[in-house]
Amino acid sequence: MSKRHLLALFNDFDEAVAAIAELRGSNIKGFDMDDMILKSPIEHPEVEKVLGDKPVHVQWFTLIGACMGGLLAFFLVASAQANFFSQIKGGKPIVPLPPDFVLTYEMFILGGVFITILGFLICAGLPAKRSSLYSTKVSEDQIGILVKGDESALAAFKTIFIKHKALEIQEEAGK
Amino acid sequence: MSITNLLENWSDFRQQHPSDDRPHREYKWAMSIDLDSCTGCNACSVACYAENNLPVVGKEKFAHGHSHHWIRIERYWDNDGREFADQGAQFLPMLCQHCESAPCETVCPVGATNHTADGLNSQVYNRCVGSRYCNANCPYKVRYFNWYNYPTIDNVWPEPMNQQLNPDVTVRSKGVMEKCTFCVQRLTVAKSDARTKGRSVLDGEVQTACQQVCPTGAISFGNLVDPEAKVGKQWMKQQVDLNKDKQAKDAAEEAVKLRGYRILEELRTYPSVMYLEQLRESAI
Amino acid sequence: MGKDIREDIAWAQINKDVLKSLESPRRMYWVILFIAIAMIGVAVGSEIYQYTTGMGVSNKNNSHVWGLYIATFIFWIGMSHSGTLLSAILHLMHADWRKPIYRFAEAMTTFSLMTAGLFVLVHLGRLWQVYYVMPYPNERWVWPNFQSPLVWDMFAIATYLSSSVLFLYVGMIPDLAICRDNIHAGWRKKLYTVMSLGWEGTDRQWRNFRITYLTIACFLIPLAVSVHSIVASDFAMSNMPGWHVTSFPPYFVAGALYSGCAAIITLFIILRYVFRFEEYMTLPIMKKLVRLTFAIAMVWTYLNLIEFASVWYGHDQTAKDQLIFKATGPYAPFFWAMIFFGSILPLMLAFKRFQTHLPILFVVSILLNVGMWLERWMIIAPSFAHGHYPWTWDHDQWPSLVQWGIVFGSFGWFTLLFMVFCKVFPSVSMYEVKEMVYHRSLALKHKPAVKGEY
Amino acid sequence: MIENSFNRRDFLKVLGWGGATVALSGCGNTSVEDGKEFVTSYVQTADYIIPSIGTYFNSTCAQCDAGCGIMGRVREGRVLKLEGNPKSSINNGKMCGLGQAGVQAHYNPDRIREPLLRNGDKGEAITWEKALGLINEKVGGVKAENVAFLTGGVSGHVKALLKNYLDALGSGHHYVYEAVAPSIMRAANKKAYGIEMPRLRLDKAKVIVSFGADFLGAWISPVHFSQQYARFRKADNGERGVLVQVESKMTLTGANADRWLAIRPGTEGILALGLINSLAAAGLSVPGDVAAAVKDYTADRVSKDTGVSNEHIGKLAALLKERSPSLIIAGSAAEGYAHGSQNATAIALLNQVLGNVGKTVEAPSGVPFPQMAPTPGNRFALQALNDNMAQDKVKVLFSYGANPVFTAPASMKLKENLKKVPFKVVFAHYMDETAVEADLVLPLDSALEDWATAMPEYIAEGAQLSIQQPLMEKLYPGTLGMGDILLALLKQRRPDEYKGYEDFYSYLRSAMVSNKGALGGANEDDDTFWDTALSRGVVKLVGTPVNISSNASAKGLVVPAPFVEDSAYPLHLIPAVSASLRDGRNANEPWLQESPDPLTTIVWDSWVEMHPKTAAKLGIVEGDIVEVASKSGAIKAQVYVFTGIHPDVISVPLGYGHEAMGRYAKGIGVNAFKILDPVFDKETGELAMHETRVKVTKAGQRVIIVKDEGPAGGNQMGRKIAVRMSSSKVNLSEEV
Repeated sequence: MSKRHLLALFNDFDEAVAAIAELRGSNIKGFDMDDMILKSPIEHPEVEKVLGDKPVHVQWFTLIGACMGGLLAFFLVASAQANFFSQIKGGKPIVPLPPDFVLTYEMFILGGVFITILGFLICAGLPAKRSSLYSTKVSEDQIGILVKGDESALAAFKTIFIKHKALEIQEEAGK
Repeated sequence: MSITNLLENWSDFRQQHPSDDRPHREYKWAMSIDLDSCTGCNACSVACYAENNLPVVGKEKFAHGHSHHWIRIERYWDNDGREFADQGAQFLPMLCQHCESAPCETVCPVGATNHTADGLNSQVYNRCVGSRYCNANCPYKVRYFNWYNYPTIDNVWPEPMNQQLNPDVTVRSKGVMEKCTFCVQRLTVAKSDARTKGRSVLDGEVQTACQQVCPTGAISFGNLVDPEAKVGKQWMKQQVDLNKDKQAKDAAEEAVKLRGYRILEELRTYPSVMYLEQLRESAI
Repeated sequence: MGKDIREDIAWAQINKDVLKSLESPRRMYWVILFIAIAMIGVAVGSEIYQYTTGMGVSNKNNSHVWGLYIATFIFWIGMSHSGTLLSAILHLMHADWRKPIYRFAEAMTTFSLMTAGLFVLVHLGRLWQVYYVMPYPNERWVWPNFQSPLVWDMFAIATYLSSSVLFLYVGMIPDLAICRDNIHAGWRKKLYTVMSLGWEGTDRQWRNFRITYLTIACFLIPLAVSVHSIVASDFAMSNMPGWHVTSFPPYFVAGALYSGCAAIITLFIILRYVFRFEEYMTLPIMKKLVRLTFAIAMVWTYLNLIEFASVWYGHDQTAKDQLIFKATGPYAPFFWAMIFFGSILPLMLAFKRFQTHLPILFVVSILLNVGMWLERWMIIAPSFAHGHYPWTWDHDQWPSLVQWGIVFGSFGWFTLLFMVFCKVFPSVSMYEVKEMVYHRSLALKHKPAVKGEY
Repeated sequence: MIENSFNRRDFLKVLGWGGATVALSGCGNTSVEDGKEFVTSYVQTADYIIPSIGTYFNSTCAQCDAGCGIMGRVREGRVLKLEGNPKSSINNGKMCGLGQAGVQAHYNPDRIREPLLRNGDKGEAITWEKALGLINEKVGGVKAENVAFLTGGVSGHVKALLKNYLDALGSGHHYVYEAVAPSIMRAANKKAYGIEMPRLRLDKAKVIVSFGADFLGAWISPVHFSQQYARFRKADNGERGVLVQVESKMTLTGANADRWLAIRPGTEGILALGLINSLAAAGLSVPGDVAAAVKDYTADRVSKDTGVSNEHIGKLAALLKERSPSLIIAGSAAEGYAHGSQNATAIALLNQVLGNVGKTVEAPSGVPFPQMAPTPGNRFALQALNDNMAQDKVKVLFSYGANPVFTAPASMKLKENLKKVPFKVVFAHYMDETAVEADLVLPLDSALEDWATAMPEYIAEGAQLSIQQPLMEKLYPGTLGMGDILLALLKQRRPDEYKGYEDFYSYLRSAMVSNKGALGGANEDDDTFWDTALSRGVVKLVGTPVNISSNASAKGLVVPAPFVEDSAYPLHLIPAVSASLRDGRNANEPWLQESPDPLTTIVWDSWVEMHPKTAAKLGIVEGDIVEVASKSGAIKAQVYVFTGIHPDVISVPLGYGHEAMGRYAKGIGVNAFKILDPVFDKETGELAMHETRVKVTKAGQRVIIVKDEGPAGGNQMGRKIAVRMSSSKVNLSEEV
């Protein structure tokens, strides 16, 4: 059975939250809570609470990136210095640690930032094509709830949405 | 250079100067200048122009501080308000001190100035990008920057004056730093000749241009590692230790008989040029 | 005292107001742009002359090997720090008044770094060999000298520039999506579509976005501090009297924040007028900004005094001579001008009546930056004039027109980049203003009227 | 060194052309490109020419009259650098800056490249045949006594040829002129010791008192004296000699003195007599007549007259008495004043009284070949020539090695008088001030492309013939050596005698080879002798013994009177002879212009030295442009204030202020020769160089002086840079 998408736009954020809560509680057949996507013009940590616990993994990228950046920098710099031996700096060892730490520090940050961004793109699934059910109102002032469910569940969705004063409900065009 | 060679001979490459426990192996070029003999006649400076292709920059550029005299004669007076400079002047030939712990070397972003195995402070013109940090960090200000492209400037080396240029020495283009090299082109020839003969360079076999010309022989130059070298004996006699920043002379009251000193030693640059103090007769 | 941002402002109005800045600024915008391009022309002409003739035309010499280029380089690097301060530090502290102004502050960071980078190039004697500073593998096994503070600079600035560009960009993605949604044709549409990466404002995107933004902000703060510390170590690591000062890194960082804040005030006033942002860049925000600037000015003054005091009471006679020379020699007028503009003039900012008086603030903020620029010059020129070696002292070195031309043009370059940015990208963060309004209205238990009349 | 026999001329041709290809490839060497000249490749080169390896050839420096031996470094046919010839007893391998700049005279871009004949205001290039023919015609058309030959100091074979030419013309008018020459001292020495130029043994002296002799800088043979000075300062036994310099304007030597005594100008003789008096009082045995003559010179009076303090006179006398032998030298004290001879006599007397004659003042060796012995120049010669020109007695004038238009004081009106000479031939390297006035300018080979021999006036030991040989092929085909020119001229006059010599080289070679017995080569074959001589660069001669008189006598001692001051012109002008520029003939060599003056560190300009007191009185600060006006003219220059000068004196260096000559000399500074007053030494008639009185007025402008010294001046600012200690605290014999 094919799944259909439905996007509802809400003006009132509290109503949107209530709608989500109701969806969660309604236990509609052919609908998984994880298939619901919230689209909003601003960040809504309080709405996300309603969505349930969804972990973020960007930090792991950060940790790995920063460590790799630092280590790579130190070893690259140190080995470059080591084979740069014929050009000694008077009064200084071939591999001087204090300056190398400065570079390690900088590259630690650079690696961290780069890989964090990479992690963000991966975790947030960007860049991506916009789904066909998208309203520019979402980037303005309305909150959108995109649900995916069986054909059968659509009616239930609509009921809930209308109940919570959805301004507009978009339906995926039929095949 | 391969990594394997590097790893095998790691301890050799880990030269760290100045240090007592890791002396220079074959050569350590050093100089001593007797200020009591120096008369300030400028012959050394002209010799350096001739040997090292230094550009004559002309009045206007000299006025702007663009002069290129790798060895310059400084002239000091007793500034104590006396009516006449009745003890004469103090002349000081100032050239690159070839510091063992050279402040210029550590700051060059591209590694264009380095400490060579025979104890020179080298300047690699091809590598220099002209950040001029080395000069900024040189307490003696003996580094000279090519502010203009002298070979193409009128009246620096007009035809046929360019034929005088020493083919052994690069003519530097604009944007690179340069300085006294201890006449490294002569050292290189001497070392290679000596190697052909299976020995190291003997004292007196190689002279810097300034030393060679000095009418009073105020400049001695040689290999500090060589126990026969005059310059080494002078350093020894004056109890000036290359690897120390405080010498016997500074420490002990009774050691005032020594007149060897190094300039701005307190900055821990460990210069390779020792000066011998000027003397003045007290009976007159 | 002007009004703050209305809590009940319609969100669509925010979009509309900000997006309008992409279309039709006041005529002043074009005047500024034209002046900026003319200034760049001066700099480009000067640089071509210097490049072809030799560094000598800048009238530096063997005593003064560095000049205005390095001074202005530090100035621009310093300027960049306040963007980080406003967006990263205040973000971590949840100071919501930063929200309408952090975007342009970040842009300022990026562009002043780009301007600073040019000075590195302009300064080099052999610009065409600049790639020697990069660590790239080559058959001669030659590397840059990683011990040199200039190489640290290179690393630090490269890190800082790329991080702050990314920070600016990442923070702008939701706004780029707004632009994409509201502009319907032309190259801008394509640009925003590509740059917004398909942002839809889904909960997953927002969730990751928040963490990412926070993480980069956390990275940027130590990075910013390290960047200017490293720039300071160009000097502090050297043995030049007047430079070899332990307190230089914090002193530089404070100076950087100071000049950056002053620059933000200047740009705040300009943008507010040019793009008609009176609704968003409000006087209460300005007031906070001015107070922040005042505080930093006092920190800078303190560190300045500490530097002088530690030299004065220190044991290094050479450094002391140097300080006396600075205050009494031929550079004394500039030195005292720096003290006046940097330490005395900001006292004005403590008075309430000046804190929101835009014309006065405009002039004062520019003068503060003049003072900060003088500070950088007073680090460079007198030190070279009066170093370790009396024989090579040179008290009569003044920069040539070529140097002034390039320095002058750099302001044009920065202005051009900045103004073009503001015209192409939203210089006020729409989504964050909405957040700000939203949270304030939540705090007031008041939901904004969603259908504002437009 | 060249020890094997080969044809040197051919060798140089090969080397030269090969070198020229290397040096000039791509540089527009049109004659080669046009196919007019052949280039010999290195395919069959001699085995001692190794590309990139420098070869050294010995020659003689022609930059000044000291005649140092030089060693030219030649690579690929180009001479690159001049170094000292270690075999020359004059300089023993050392050089001065002036000598090293000889390569810049050689490679100078402003050299004249072909003979020029005046055509209106322009010089028209002509051939040598035409030029020499013209000379023949002109000298043939006038009486022999109307031909005058003006030269600088000459010696060696060129001198011999010159004499022969003048003899052939029947003219005896050879004027030997040197603008800066110790000629009054020569005369005084002759009177006192019977010798004009005794050998001074600085190295043997324990005390040297020099009355203005700048023997380390510009006086007679500075490189030689500098070496002696080094031994004087650090003798083998560790004893350090004491140098006291008495002068009104500090010279380089004064700057190196243990005590520099600023003396009122012209009173040096009084001080010398005062010292004799003090020494006599201290118990030194002094001949009766001398003691009687000096008894009035009490320390008080001398101190009052000279401005040297009582204390210093006493200390100096004590030092001279205690440390023997000493050496007293008269330099500017002799040359400077109308009573210069008297000063010099008094100073020589001091030497004699101290018993230095025979110890530190030695007899030189006589020269076995008088026709080649040096004829030193003096300033009187130019006076004589000038008088003759003024009276229209000169119809044809030759000028060689002198630049009288530049060096003559304006009061002589030399330029106007020159115009009265119908035909003036100038042998020159540059279009200098004199060449500009000439009717015919003949370009000379540089000293590095020419053959010559020289006998320096001052040689440390024995006698010596220095050989000047080409170090490379001629740069310009249109120049000729002086020897070649003289030979060509002689061929016109005495063809039979000289037609056997193809050129000066063959003349020189045969002249030397035929005399090889006297030249120390009696046992060698011709080629060996010749090659050895060339490779050594010098030929040592057995000198003839000369007697020196050590009798101290008051005879001839005229008591010099102190100056009468001139209220309109209150200051004394001392025209300073700098080590680099001397009389200005080398001013077009840029190394010398950029070589800072040792005392002021000024480059590329003239300056007026002034004592701070005088400057304060006149309201002058450093860099003020002042007008220095004498009775004979005025010049404008920047003021340099320092304490190395007597307050009654100002000093302007000579050698600057060329109006012609070349790009490096023209318009640089002002010519101090021009304003010298016509005051002459009473005994010799020489121009008294220091007798010009001047007044100084501010001209209103102020400049920043171009000098090496920074705003700190000579102040070390308490930093330990150039350090000095008392000689009593050191034992030099313990040093290496």
